Amino acid sequence: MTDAAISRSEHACDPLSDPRVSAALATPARLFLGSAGTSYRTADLLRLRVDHALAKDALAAVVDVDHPALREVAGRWGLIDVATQARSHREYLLRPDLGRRLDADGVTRIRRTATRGADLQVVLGDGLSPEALAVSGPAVVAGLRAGAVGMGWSFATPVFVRRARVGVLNDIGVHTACRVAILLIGERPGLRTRRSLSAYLAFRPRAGDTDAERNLVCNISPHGVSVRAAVERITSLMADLVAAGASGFTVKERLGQADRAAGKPIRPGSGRTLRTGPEARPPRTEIEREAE
Amino acid sequence: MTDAAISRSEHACDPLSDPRVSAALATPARLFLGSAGTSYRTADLLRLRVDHALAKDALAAVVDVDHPALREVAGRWGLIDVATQARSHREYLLRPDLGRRLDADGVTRIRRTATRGADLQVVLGDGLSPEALAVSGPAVVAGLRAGAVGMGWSFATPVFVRRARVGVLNDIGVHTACRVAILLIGERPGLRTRRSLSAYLAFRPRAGDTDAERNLVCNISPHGVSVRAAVERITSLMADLVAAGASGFTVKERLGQADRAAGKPIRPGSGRTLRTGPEARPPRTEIEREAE
Amino acid sequence: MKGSARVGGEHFTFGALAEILAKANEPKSGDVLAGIAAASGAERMAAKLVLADVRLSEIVDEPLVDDEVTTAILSRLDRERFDTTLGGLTVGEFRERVLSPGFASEWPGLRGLVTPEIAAATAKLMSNLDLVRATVALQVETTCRTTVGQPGVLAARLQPNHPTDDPAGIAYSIFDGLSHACGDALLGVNPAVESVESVVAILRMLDAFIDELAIPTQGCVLAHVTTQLAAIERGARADLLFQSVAGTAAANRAFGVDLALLMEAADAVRAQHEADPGRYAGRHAMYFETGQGSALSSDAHHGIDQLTCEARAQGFARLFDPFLINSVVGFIGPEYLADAEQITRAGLEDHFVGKVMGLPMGADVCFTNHVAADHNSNDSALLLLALAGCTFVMGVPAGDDVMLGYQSTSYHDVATTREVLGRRPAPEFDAWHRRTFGTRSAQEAAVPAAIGRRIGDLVAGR
Amino acid sequence: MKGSARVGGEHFTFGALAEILAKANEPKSGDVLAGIAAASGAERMAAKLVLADVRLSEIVDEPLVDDEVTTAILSRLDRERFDTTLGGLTVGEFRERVLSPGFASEWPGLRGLVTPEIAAATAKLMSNLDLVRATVALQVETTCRTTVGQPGVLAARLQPNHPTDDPAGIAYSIFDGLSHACGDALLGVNPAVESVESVVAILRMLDAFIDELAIPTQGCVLAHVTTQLAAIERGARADLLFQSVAGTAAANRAFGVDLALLMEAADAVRAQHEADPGRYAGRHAMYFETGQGSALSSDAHHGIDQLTCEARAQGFARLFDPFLINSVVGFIGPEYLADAEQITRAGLEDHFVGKVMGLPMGADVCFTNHVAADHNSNDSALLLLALAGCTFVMGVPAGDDVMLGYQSTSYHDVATTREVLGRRPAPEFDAWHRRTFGTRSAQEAAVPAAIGRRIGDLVAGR
Ligand code: B12
Ligand code: B12
Repeated sequence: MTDAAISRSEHACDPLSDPRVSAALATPARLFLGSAGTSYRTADLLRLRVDHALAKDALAAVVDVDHPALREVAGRWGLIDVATQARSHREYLLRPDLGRRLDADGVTRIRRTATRGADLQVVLGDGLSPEALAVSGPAVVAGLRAGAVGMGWSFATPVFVRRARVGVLNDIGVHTACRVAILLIGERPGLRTRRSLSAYLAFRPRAGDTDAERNLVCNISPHGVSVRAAVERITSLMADLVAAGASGFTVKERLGQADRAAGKPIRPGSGRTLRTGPEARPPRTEIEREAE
Repeated sequence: MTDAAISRSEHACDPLSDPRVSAALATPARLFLGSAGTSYRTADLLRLRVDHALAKDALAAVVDVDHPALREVAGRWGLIDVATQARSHREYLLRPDLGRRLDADGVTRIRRTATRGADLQVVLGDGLSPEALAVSGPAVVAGLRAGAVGMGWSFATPVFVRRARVGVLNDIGVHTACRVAILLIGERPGLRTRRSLSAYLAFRPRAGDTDAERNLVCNISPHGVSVRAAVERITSLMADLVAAGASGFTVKERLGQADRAAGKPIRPGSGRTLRTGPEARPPRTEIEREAE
Repeated sequence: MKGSARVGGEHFTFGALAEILAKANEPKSGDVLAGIAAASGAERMAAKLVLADVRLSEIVDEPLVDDEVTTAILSRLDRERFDTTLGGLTVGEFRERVLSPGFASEWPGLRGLVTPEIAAATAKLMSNLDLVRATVALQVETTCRTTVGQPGVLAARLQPNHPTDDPAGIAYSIFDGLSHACGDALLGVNPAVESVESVVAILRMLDAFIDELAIPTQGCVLAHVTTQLAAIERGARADLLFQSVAGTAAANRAFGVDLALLMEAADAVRAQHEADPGRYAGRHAMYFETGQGSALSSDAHHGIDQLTCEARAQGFARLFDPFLINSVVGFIGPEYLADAEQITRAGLEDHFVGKVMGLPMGADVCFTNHVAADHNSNDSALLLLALAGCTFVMGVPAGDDVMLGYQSTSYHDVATTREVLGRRPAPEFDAWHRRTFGTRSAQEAAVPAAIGRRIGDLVAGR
Repeated sequence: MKGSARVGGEHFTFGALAEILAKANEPKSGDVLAGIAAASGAERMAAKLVLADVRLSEIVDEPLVDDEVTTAILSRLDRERFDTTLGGLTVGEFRERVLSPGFASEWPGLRGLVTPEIAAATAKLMSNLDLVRATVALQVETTCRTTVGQPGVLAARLQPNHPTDDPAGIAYSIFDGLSHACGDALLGVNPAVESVESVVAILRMLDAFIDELAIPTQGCVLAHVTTQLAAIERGARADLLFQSVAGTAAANRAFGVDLALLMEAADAVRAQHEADPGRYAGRHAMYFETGQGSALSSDAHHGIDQLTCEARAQGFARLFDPFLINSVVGFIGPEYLADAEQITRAGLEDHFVGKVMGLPMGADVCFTNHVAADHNSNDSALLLLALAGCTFVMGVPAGDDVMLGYQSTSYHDVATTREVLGRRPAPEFDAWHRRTFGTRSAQEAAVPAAIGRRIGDLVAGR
């Protein structure tokens, strides 16, 4: 449970006299609405529809390097600005394959200007909720950099990828040879929760990696996981990936005392039966990288 | 009943041993299909879907002045080529208001080259099934011209209107001052019956006329009303409109002996109660026309 | 009426009830064509928020257009009873009342007080699920020669059209439809030819067919009402008089009708029926068709959105106490309803507004080949409307109308829908159908040669 | 397999079964994305015509891909019985057989012989109405702690997700859902955090909640299966083990699972259940989610269309004899299902292929905010799936999942759908619900303060 969750559970232990209030404090879900027959009350129906109309607008929002949030990142740690092969928002929506590949310009720019072989490469992706990136992105980057520095890791110049999908982590790994890559990307917008960011982690990502070789911390937003909690969790996961020499479902996030007591990193299930599970990966040589 | 209908009824009076055969001779409707449970047999379902795919293609067909059918018309009686204000097929579909108005070019061309004040102005419109115009248009024009000439009517140079709706008859009336205008226009395509033409008739059409002031003969196609029958019916209706000094629902088509015995033209219902029904219209003066 | 609301930081103001109603409408290409639709989702929602707070009495107090449709409808409104029962409710409250469990039982006393604009406004605040839920329990029974609208009944109009009105073609189509248990609502032919003589001929043929096979149903020929009146004058018998109607007087004039003409028509057909009480069990004698878009099509919408116009068309039809009304929902084309979503929505709306006003609403669930809809979307819309309790739907051979050039629901579709929903044809017809076609499945129920000969005879007038 | 057909003067040739299946599929943006969709309506129909004449034995003889999914499915096929009963039929004939009135009674003996590719091929020849009609009579009953799938039952999975897994938030959501009679299928939480400790905590909380209120249902936490296994190893009790599965081995690997791992998981949970027979009335212990597009998403579709991949995912799930399967039909976005029409179609297809293969199919009828669908189209799809006999649907507070960021069906929607269709919750749960909530309408059923305190205690582990 995150800090927010825990602090909220406190009320729950001592519920206010009206449980509706406790419920509203405990969750952004729309609870105890009452009904008209079995249908929504008119006000609730209209509120849902209003939120839907606004969520549609959130999708259309554009965040690029000129956005104050990204200017902040660029001003503090530099920012390499690249795009995927998806050429428009519509193409981005309909062609996830293109959103997973850097375009030729982006590849050139990264190979020319990105930090090579850094311990931590942070990537910012607009994803499906560019606003989420703008709202939480800079603070998470700041936290991760502090965490990396604290662990003695090298911190690469962050990369901003326009029209990014999660799979673009592979191209990032191929062209930067980083040890751990973290993509901060806007999740698809919900109605109540329109600005949620996820952090996808990959250990030495390379071509052909799938989601089975990635981890994530999701729902980073004012309604969900706070930036402080997120940074703490991501940093600890980063360290576990390196300890495991792998990323993905074989490495579980460790949250509380029980998890920590179980030693690090946890490999739950036998895992052994999955014939093509990932193994601990050595850093690749320059030659391997060039061949890709 | 038309000739085709009558000749078909003959079988019906003496049905073949298998009524399915009689039915198939009597109607293009898909009858006695059998079923799978209560659903269609597989072959019938697929046939319907094939026909739908083909009907979609028929909609996309384009007929313009270079089409052999229209070249035939142009070669024999001349053809004035104009268009409505709808600029594309999509706009034509979504903006019937534009399909009812001639564009500025068309107005100029008609005012410059069209016959003024003719007894019969034939108009060809692509409508929703341009193929219908191509299939039956030239023969119907030929028949109507012969009919007009036979009645001693003057016959104006035909006009071809691209992306036409029925309501364009008003503009035609305004700019040609014709006595009777007949628009041959492709009906929306069905599945079995993809190329049906209608002839819409208007007596001295003018701005503001509605369908209440028009008559029509529909379903002119190889599956429906033959060209010969159509020409005969339209010609007789033309004459009745002039006799009535009006067009529209107050003038009914007269088909068989009973209709003819009822005298001409018939005004069924009292009609009197319709407060704004059309009245017999005098030919308008040049001055009136200029004012529009 | 004025109103304003904030949505997502934007402030929207509306100047009149017509504007609120139009902008609160669910998306329809026809409202865009008319230039009255909301410009964005946010504006649409602002209009709905404003509409939710409008009182029903305010709606009655601000007629959208001053014409004979409005006058006739309002002149029959029992304003006193309206004011004491409904007038004080907001549209949002009325929606909740309609959805409350007790509504079906109080509705018989209220339906006469629901004006078209109120019905339309309420529909605009309802989800598709609401529209279905609201009508499930609202049953409207009417009787001409037979009765339709009973609980558990899904009736079907048989539509055996032919491109040249060939009587044999029509007769075979009818026979096939009857074998699938279609035709309990009516046998209704759209004539290709608008001549009095051919309308008389088809009316006589339908009469003979119904009498000969003793089918518990009614016949109708959907010519212009003046043509049908002329046919009656020539001695033909009409079970139902038909007319397309629209929601404004100007649009009706473009259809060649007005209130007085239709009153005259209703009187004429009732007089005929009263002279033959053994044949006509009930007082209902009119059949109307409506559908969103027709007022705009003759530029006679006066800035009123198409759902409200539709409700007004139905309210106009209600003046004549009809046997059935049919919203021919996807009939015209993409200029009024752009695609399957819009057609489905419009179908549910039309059915709801009709039912809540107390009308025996059916639906011609259909599409044209030039719209973004297909057989599958039509199947879905059919099931939804049947579920909503639609009084009747259409039975067209293979759904393919060979004269009107559009795709409707088929004999097979009707049979399947009844099967899926556990609905039956109207009871008298159902019993007749079992007697006539026995337990043979529709698959086996080919035309027996004897019936083929009988049709031949019928058509030849023997 | 090769085949060719003429449509509208054009000749189309197909080189392999996979191509025929792909091009015969109804339009889906995902098949376009994969580059395997028919290029025109005419080509699609040509492929359907060819497919209609393919024999079922030919389908079994031409596996689409050589992987462990195919091998495991085919190795369990009783080929001899298949050859004598179904093998000789063409797909077109099998469609007619499935739609024939007697099918429901012979189906229990046949469903094990229906391979995923056969089910998918048949769906491709069916209209939406066919898909509904075909499944109405196919009931699949399964039992974990309680039983679902009885005739007349529409069950609901309660999905009380929370963006930080806050136990109080989850508990309040569950309580609200229960008051609307949702949760008879299961209480299933998607955890936001993929840590063994928090999964253990949620499992314990669900357990306590169910025991405390004596709810006749089962709980599940939808973490990765390996995380759930780790939670079991730490002593948590799982009524159901969950996993997302896809239709090819490569796609499953991208999900971090394979056949052996899932077999191991199924054994582990069954062992736990067998140790506690008083608690587990039945043998079913697995819950799977599927959905069109997931194989393509990891570039693991091998040129197979998404409906066929979906059927294979379900066929893979069938190997584990699941309690429930859920096609999360509009979950991903427009890249696989472009709009409401495609989502609705896919939902009906997924349900049909699952049911005809004998699976307890449910549907998460849903949409994301970036697709061309909305609350109204979702209502329509919900009603159609419920009508088709879907085993269960989702109950999400106001349909708005605050963690997964998508719109599903709500507690209210479930209640309304049951009302409209006359369906009930699963019988044990239904009785419990009446006992617990009495005759109070959902509107009055606010949280009594006592229950609020109880939730607080539960959450605190008191
Ligand atoms: C669509 C349609 C309608 C729609 C028109 C809506 C619209 N705005 O587009 C609606 C439902 C409103 C309608 C109403 C009626 N229609 Co109508 N309609 C058709 C249909 C199916 C297709 C027309 C078409 O493709 N036009 C071609 C396109 C390119 O032109 P358009 O400009 O888009 O369409 C215009 C005309 O079609 C016109 N129109 C439509 N119906 C009628 C009827 C008459 C008598 C006239 C003069 C004009 C007319 O309305 C459109 C707008 O101006 C035809 C059947 C067919 N196979 O053609 C029947 C058809 C033309 N209609 C017919 C009839 C009888 C009527 C009604 C009189 C029925 C009634 N009893 O009220 C009414 C009223 C018509 C009127 N006076 O306005 C008959 C005419 C028979 C005849 N030989 O005279 C037809 C042939 C069908 C039939 N056999 O029943 N109709
Ligand atoms: C869409 C989605 C899916 C889809 C992905 C389909 C697709 N191709 O797009 C499907 C249904 C297949 C799916 C499956 C699973 N998912 Co998922 N999914 C999501 C969801 C709702 C949205 C993701 C999003 O918006 N991405 C942003 C866009 C811009 O990026 P994208 O490139 O288009 O999306 C990629 C990622 O989202 C990735 N992805 C999706 N799920 C997961 C899960 C993991 C662990 C990883 C590494 C990647 C991943 O798949 C997409 C394609 O590569 C999130 C919830 C959320 N609020 O974010 C959960 C979520 C990410 N999924 C989750 C889980 C647990 C799973 C499963 C492991 C469940 C299971 N037991 O099998 C599986 C398998 C995942 C895998 N290893 O591949 C969890 C992760 C929890 C955590 N902190 O680790 C989340 C947060 C939801 C939850 N709490 O249950 N998922």
